[in-house]
Amino acid sequence: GCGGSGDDAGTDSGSGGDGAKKQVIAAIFSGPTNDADYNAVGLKALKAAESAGAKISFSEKVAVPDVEARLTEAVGDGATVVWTHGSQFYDATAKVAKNNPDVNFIAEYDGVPKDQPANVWTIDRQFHLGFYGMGVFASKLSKTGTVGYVGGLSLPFSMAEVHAMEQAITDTGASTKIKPVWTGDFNDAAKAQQFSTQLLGQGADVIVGSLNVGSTGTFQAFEGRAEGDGWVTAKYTDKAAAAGKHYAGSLEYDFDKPLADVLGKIGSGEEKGNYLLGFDTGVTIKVADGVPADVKAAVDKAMNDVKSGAVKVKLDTAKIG
Amino acid sequence: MLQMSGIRKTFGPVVALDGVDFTVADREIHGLLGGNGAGKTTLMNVLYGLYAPDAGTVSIDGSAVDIQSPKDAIAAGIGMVHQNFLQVDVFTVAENIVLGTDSTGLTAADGSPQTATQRITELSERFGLSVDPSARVADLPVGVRQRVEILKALYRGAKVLVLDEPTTNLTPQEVDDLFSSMRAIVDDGMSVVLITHKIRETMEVCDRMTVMRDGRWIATVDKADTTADDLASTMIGEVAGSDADAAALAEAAQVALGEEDLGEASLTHPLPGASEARPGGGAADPVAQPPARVTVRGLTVAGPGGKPLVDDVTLDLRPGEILGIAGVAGNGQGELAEALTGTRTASGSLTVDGDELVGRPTATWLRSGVVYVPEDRQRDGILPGAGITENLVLGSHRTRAKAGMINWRAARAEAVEAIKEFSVKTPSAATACGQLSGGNIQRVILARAFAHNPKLLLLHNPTRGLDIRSTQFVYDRVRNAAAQGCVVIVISEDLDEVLALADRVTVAYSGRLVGEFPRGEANPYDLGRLMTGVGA
Amino acid sequence: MSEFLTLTITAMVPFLFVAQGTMLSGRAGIFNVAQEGLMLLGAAVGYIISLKAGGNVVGIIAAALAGAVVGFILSWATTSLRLDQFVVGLALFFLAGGTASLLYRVVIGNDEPPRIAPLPELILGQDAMVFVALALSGFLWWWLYRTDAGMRLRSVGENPKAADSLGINVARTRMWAGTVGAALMAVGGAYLPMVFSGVYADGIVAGRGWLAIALAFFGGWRPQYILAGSAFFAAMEVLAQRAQVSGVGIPHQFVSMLPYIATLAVMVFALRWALVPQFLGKNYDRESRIVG
Amino acid sequence: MSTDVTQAPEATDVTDVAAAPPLAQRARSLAFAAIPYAVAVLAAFVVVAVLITVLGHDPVAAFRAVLTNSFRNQTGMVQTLHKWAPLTLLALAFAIPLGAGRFNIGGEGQMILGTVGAAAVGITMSDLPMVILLPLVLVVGTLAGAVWSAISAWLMESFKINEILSTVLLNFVSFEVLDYVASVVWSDPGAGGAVTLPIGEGAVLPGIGRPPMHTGVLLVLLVSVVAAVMAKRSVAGFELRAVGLNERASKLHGIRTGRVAVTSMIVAGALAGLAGAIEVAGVHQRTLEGIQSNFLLLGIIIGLIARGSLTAVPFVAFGIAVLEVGAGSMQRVSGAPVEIVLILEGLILLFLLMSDVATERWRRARQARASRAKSQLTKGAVA
Ligand SMILES: Nc1ncnc2c1ncn2[C@@H]1O[C@H](COP(=O)(O)OP(=O)(O)OP(=O)(O)O)[C@@H](O)[C@H]1O
Ligand SMILES: Nc1ncnc2c1ncn2[C@@H]1O[C@H](COP(=O)(O)OP(=O)(O)OP(=O)(O)O)[C@@H](O)[C@H]1O
Ligand SMILES: [Mg+2]
Ligand SMILES: [Mg+2]
Repeated sequence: GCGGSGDDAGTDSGSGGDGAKKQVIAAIFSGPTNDADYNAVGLKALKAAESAGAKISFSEKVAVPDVEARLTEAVGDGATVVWTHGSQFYDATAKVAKNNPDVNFIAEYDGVPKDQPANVWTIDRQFHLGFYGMGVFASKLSKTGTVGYVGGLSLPFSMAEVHAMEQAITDTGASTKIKPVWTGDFNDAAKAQQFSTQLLGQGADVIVGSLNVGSTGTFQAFEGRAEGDGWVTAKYTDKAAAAGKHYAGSLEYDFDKPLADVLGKIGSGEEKGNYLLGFDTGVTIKVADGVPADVKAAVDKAMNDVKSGAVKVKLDTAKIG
Repeated sequence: MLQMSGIRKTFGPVVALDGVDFTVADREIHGLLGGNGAGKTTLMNVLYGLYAPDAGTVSIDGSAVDIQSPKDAIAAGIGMVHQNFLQVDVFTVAENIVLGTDSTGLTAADGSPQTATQRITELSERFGLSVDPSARVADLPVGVRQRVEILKALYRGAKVLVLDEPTTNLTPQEVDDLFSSMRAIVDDGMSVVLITHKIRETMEVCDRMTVMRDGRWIATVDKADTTADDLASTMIGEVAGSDADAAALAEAAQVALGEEDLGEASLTHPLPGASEARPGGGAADPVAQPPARVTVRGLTVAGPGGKPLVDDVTLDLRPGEILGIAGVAGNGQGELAEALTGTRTASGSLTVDGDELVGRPTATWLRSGVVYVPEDRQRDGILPGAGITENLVLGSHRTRAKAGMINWRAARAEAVEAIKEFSVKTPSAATACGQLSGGNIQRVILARAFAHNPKLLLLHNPTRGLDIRSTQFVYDRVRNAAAQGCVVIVISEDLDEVLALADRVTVAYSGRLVGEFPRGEANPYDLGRLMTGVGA
Repeated sequence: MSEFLTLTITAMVPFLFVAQGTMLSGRAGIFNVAQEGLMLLGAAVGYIISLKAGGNVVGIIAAALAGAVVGFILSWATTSLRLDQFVVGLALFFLAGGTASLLYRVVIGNDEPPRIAPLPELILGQDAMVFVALALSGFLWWWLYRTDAGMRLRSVGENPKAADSLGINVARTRMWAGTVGAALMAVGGAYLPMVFSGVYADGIVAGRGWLAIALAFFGGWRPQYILAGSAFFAAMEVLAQRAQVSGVGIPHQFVSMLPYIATLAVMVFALRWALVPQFLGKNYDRESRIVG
Repeated sequence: MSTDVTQAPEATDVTDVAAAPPLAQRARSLAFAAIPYAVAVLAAFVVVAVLITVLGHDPVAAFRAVLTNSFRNQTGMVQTLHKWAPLTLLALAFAIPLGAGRFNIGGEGQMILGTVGAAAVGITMSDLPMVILLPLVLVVGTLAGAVWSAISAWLMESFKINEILSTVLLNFVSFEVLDYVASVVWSDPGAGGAVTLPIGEGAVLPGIGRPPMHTGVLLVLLVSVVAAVMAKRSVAGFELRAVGLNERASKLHGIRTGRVAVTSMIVAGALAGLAGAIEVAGVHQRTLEGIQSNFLLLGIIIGLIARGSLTAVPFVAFGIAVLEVGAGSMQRVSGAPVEIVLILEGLILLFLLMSDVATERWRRARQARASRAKSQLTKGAVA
C-alpha cells in the first residue's frame, strides 16, 4: 500500500464548478497531432468542439502502456468527457471508466465491445465500408489487373479492409488481383517505399495505402515514373500536396461531426452507445482531379450503394498471408 | 643535466611523493632504489608527464621545463620504459615504435613503415636490441617486448631514458644484454635512470644511485663511495639499526646483492627457520622420510603444434619439502604452474594426500589446499577494481561462506589484520587493489595465499619486483608454511632465489623437468648448463 | 540495374553511414549509443533545411553539423568530464530525438508537410549519396590502416594509455572522432526523407539506429566488413520483403525475422572477424592505475 | 562498476575501516549527497523553462505537473508504483549481467517474450482456478524471458558472439513474435492494434487499495531485496563481480567464469520475463504491441546511474518513475509540446552525471587544500 490517509482528493473538483454544463474534454492521441494524419484529424475535431464552447486539453504521443495513467490524471484534473482517439486504447478506457462512473468516456472500437461500461460511448470506424469503395476505386484504376495493398500491422481491421476490397471486385465483376503486404509499422515510410517498389516491380500499378505517416513511402515509390503510369491512394486525410502526380485520392475520415454528435448525446444524458462511422457520418473517398471520370463515377456509386444499404459489406477478419 | 626539485604528489589521502629532489648527470646510469611503494614509479611518471605534480619543478640543462603531458616530455628528450608495458597488442613492433611520431612513411606493401623499419633496424643493431619489426607484439615474449619499449624511447631521440624495473621480466642473459645496451646508450651521449630492487645490478651498471623511502629522498651516492651492504641498509632504513632485524634481512640482501657463492653460503650458514626445523627436512635429513604428500605422474599439457607444453612431469613431494624449479623464461613454466594448480587442462595424475585432482574443477583443487601465486599479478592475481578485502576473499569465498552468504564484517576485520601482518601500504582495506604499487599488490596476493593454509603452495617468481624487506618476509613465510607440512614449489627465473629456498632443485627446460639436485649439491654453474640445454 | 540490387543499395546506404560513424567513434574508444536520436535529428534538420534552403546538399551539410554538435557534447562529456559513455549517449538520444520533433513542430507546424525533391540520380540509377557512402567506406579503410593519423586513432581505442605515453592526445583524438562519427550518423538519418519519404515523420527511423550498432559489431568494427555486413543485412531485408510480396505461404512475421536471424547465423560461422576495440566505451583517466 | 567496493567509507587509518560511522552522521552525509542531485534537476528545469516560455507556454504549470503528479493523490502513487515495478526489473536485468561485464541490451525482447508466455498460459488455460493459474502465468512468463536471453548467452559462450549484437537483433525478432501472437494467434478482433484476447480471471494479479495497486509491486519489492542481498553478501554476487572485474584472475581462483556470465544473462532474462508477466497479469490483462514501452532504455539508464549497485537500483527506479509519470502529464496540463519531456529527461540525466563530477572535483580540491595545509603545519613544527 501507499499510505492510507487520503481519500481521493481530485475526483470531484471538476463537477462542483459553475452551474453551466460546460464540457471539459480531455483527449488522448497516439501520435503527434501535427502528423497531418489520423491524429491531426482528431485534433481538428477537438478544436471544433472547443469552438462550440467546450474546454479542452490533450496528450499526444501516448503509448498504450501509459494511457491508463493519462486517463486517470485527466479525470483527476476535472475532465467531464475523456476521448481516446485510436481503438488500441479501448481496454484502458473501459477500465478507467468503470472506476469513474461520474465521468463520460468516448472510445474507438472496431465492432461492438463486450461489457461496454454504462458511461462509455464507442465510435466504430467500420474501415471495411470505406475499403469497399477503395476496392472499386483501385480495381477501376488498374490497367495491369494487379493492385497492391500496403498495410502496417496485419490487424483484424486490416484483414477486413482487404476482404472488403475483394468483395468490391467480385461485386463489380472485375478480375483484379490484390496483393496485400504488411510492413510491420504504420509509420515506417522507408519500409513502405521498399514494399511499394517491389509491388510495382511485380506488376501492380495501383498501390492502396492503409498506413499512417508511412504512407509517404508509398508515394515516394512512384518517383521517376511517368505521370499516368500507376496510381496511389491514401487513408485518413487528403494527401494531395505530399503525394505528387500519381495521387488518385484518399479515404478520408472526419471526426468533427461524430465527436459533436456524441458530445451532444452525452449532453442530453445518453451516456452509452455505439456511433457508427460511415459514408453518411464523415467518411468519404475524395478522388483527385486527374482521375478519369468513369472511375470517379464508379467510386461515387459504390459510396452511395453502401450508404443506402444496397450493398452489404461483409465484415470478414479472416487471416491472409 | 636533469633536475627535479621539491616534487610532491598525492593520490587522495596517499602522499606518494613528499618534496623529492632528484638529479641526473650527463652520460650517467643513475640507479633509483627504494622499497615497494617508495614512490619511484610515481616520481618517474611525474617526470614523464603522466602525473601532474602538486608541487615542484623540473629543469633540463639548467632551464626550467613545463611538462604537462608525455608529449612535452618526449619533446624535452625524456623516454620511459614503464613497469607494465604500454603497447598496443594488435599492432606490429614497427607500428608500436613509430606510433605517434610525425611522418612514419607508411607504405602499402605490408602495412609497416619502410623508412621507419630502416631506422628501427639501425637502432636495434647499434644498441644490440634485436627485434623483428613486422611481428605482432601480442605474440612476442616479454624479453622482446622490453626491447620494443626501449626502442620506442630511442626512436624518439631520448636524451634521458628511464627504465622502470626492466630486469624483473628478463632472464639473466637478457639482463646482461640489456646492460650492455645501456652502456652503448650512455656512450652515445644519453643518460639512463634505472629503477631496480637488485643491488647487484645497480652496483654492476650504475654510476650513481639515489635511494628513496616512503615518498622521500634519502640519499644520492656515487658507486665509488659505497658498498652493496651500505646501500642495502640505506634502503631498509632506520629499522636496520637494530641487530635482530639486520640479521633477518641479511639473506634477502644477499639475494638482492646476488652473491655468486650463494649456493654454498646457504649450506655453510643455515638460516633461521631453515630446513632442520621442518618435518620433511628434504634431502638434508635422509633418515626419517615420511611418505609423499603430493604425487605427480606423467603430467602433460598438450601444445598447439603437437609438441607438449608440459611434458611428462613426475614428482614426489614430501610434507614440508620445498622444491625449486629454475629455468629460463619460456620453457613452459607458466603452463607447468597452471597444470600443477588445476588452472589449466592437463593429462596425467596429481594427488594431494591421496586425492586425485586432475580433471576436477579449479575450485576443488583450491578446496584440497592447492594454492597458486601466479607470476603476472596484475593480470592473473587480483581484481584491480575491487578493494583489498574482496581480493583477500577471492578463492576462499566459497569455503568461508555460510548458506551461500559471505560475512563481510569478518572478512573486513581479517583484511585489516592481514594488511598489518603483511605490511601492505594502503590507505584502507577498501582501497582498490589496482591502485597499489607493484610490490604491495604482491603482498596482498601472498596474504591471501597463506590464509588458505595450503597443502601445496606453488609460487611463480614470487619476489619479482619486491624490495629486500618484502623478499625476506616472503622467504620466512614460505619456510613457515613448509614447517607446518605444506609442500612448496617455487618456480623462479632467479637462480639465487631457488638456491636460497629449495631443499631440492630441478630445472625446467623445454617443457620437461631435467636434473635434480638436493640442497647444497646444486651449484649455479651446473644449473646454468641445464637451463640452457647444454648439460644433463 | 536489377530492382533487387537497387533496393538493396538504397536500403544499405543509411546503415552504412551510421555504422561507419559508429565504427569511427568506436575505434577511438567512444561508444556512441545515440544513433537513433542522431538519425532523427539528421532527418529533421536535413528535411527542414532542404525545404527552406531549397537543396538537398545544404540539407545534408546542415544535418551533419547538427550531428556534429551532439557528437561534440558526447565526446566532451566523456573525455573531459569522464561521464559514463552509455548514460550520456542515451541522454543525448532523448535530447536529439526530442529536438528533432520539436524543430519539426515549430518550423512546419500542423500543416501537411511539403515534399522535398528526391536526391537526383547520378549514374546507374543511383543517387550521389550511394557513391559517397561507398567512397567513405573505402576512404575510412585507407585512412585507418594506411595513414599515421589512422594508426593513432586505432591506438587510442586499443590502448589509450600506450597512446598517451607516446604523446598522442587521447582526448583530442576522441573528441574529433566522436564528433565526426556523430555527424555521419546524422547524415545517415538525413538520407531517409530524401530518398524514402520526401518528408520527415517521427516514425521514420524505426529502430535503424539500434540496428546500426549491431552492424558495427557484425562488421568487427572494421570499415570493409561493415560495408559487407550492411550490404548483407540490407539484401536480407529486401529478400524478406520480396518473399512477402511474392507470397511464400508462411506468416509474414516469420519472413520478416530473416535479416536478424541470418545475421546471427553468419556470426556463428564468422568468429574470426568478431573483434572489438579493447577500450570501446571505456573512459581514459591518465592518473588512474586501474584500466577501464 | 562495483559501488560496494569503491564507495566504502573514506578512511585514512586502516584500523577504523571496520567500524561504520554513526547513524546520524550517515543521515547527514546522505542529505548532503542529495544536494547536488537536486541542483542538477533544478538546472535542467531552468533550461527547459526557458524553452517552454519561448514556445509560449507556462513553465510553472508544466513543472508542477512533473513533480507533483506522483504524490498529490493515491492514483498518482499507484501509477508511479506500477511504472516502478517493470523499471526496477528491467534495470536489474541490465545491471546483473553488467556485474559480470556483459551488456544485456535485450531486456525489451526478453520482456516481450515474458508477456507472450504469460498471455499464452493466461488465455489458453483461462478456466483454471487462480491458485494454479496465476503462479503458472508468472512462472511461464519468467521462463520465456529466460529462454530468450539464454539464446544470447549460448551464442556468447559457444560462438563468442558479442551479446550486444545478439540481444539487439533478438529484440527485433521478438517484435515479430509479439506481432504474430497478437495479430494472428490470439488476436482481439475489436482492438485497433495488435492486442491479444484477455487472460482468464484467475490469471489476474489481485489489487490492493483504491485505486487498486496490483500485487506485482510487492513481488518486485521482494525480488529487489533478494537481489540486493544476494549481490552484497552472497557467493554468487561476489563471483559475478569478480568475473566483471577480472575474468582471468577469477578463473584462476576457482570461479567458473563462463557459467557465471551465462547464469547472469539467464537470470536477467528471467527478471525481464517476470516484468512482462507482471505487466500482463497486473496491468493489461493481455499482451499487446508496445507493451514493452521504453522500459529497456530507462532500465539501462537506471542500472548505470546506480553504477551497478543492485541496492541502489530500486531507489533510482523510483526517481525515474516519478519523472516519467509526471512528465507524461505535462502536456495536458500546460500545453507545452510533448517533445519537451524528452528534452527534459535528457537534460536531467546529463546534469545528474555532471553534478557527480562537480561534487567529486570540489571534494578533491578541498582534500588537497587540507592535506597541503597539514603538510605546511608539520613542516612548520619541524622548523
Ligand atoms: N595512480 C595512482 N593512484 C593512487 N595511488 C597511487 C597511484 N600511483 C601510485 N600510487 C601510490 O603511491 C605510492 C607510491 O607508488 P609507486 O608506484 O611510485 O611505488 P614504487 O616505488 O614504484 O613501488 P614498487 O617498487 O612496488 O613498484 C603507493 O602507495 C601507491 O599506492
Ligand atoms: N599485406 C596487406 N596488403 C594490403 N592490405 C592489407 C595487408 N595486410 C592487411 N591489410 C589490410 O589492413 C587491414 C587490417 O587488416 P587485418 O585483417 O589484420 O585487420 P585486423 O588487424 O584484424 O584489424 P584491427 O587491426 O583493426 O584489429 C585490412 O583492411 C586488411 O585488408
Ligand atoms: Mg614501481
Ligand atoms: Mg590488426
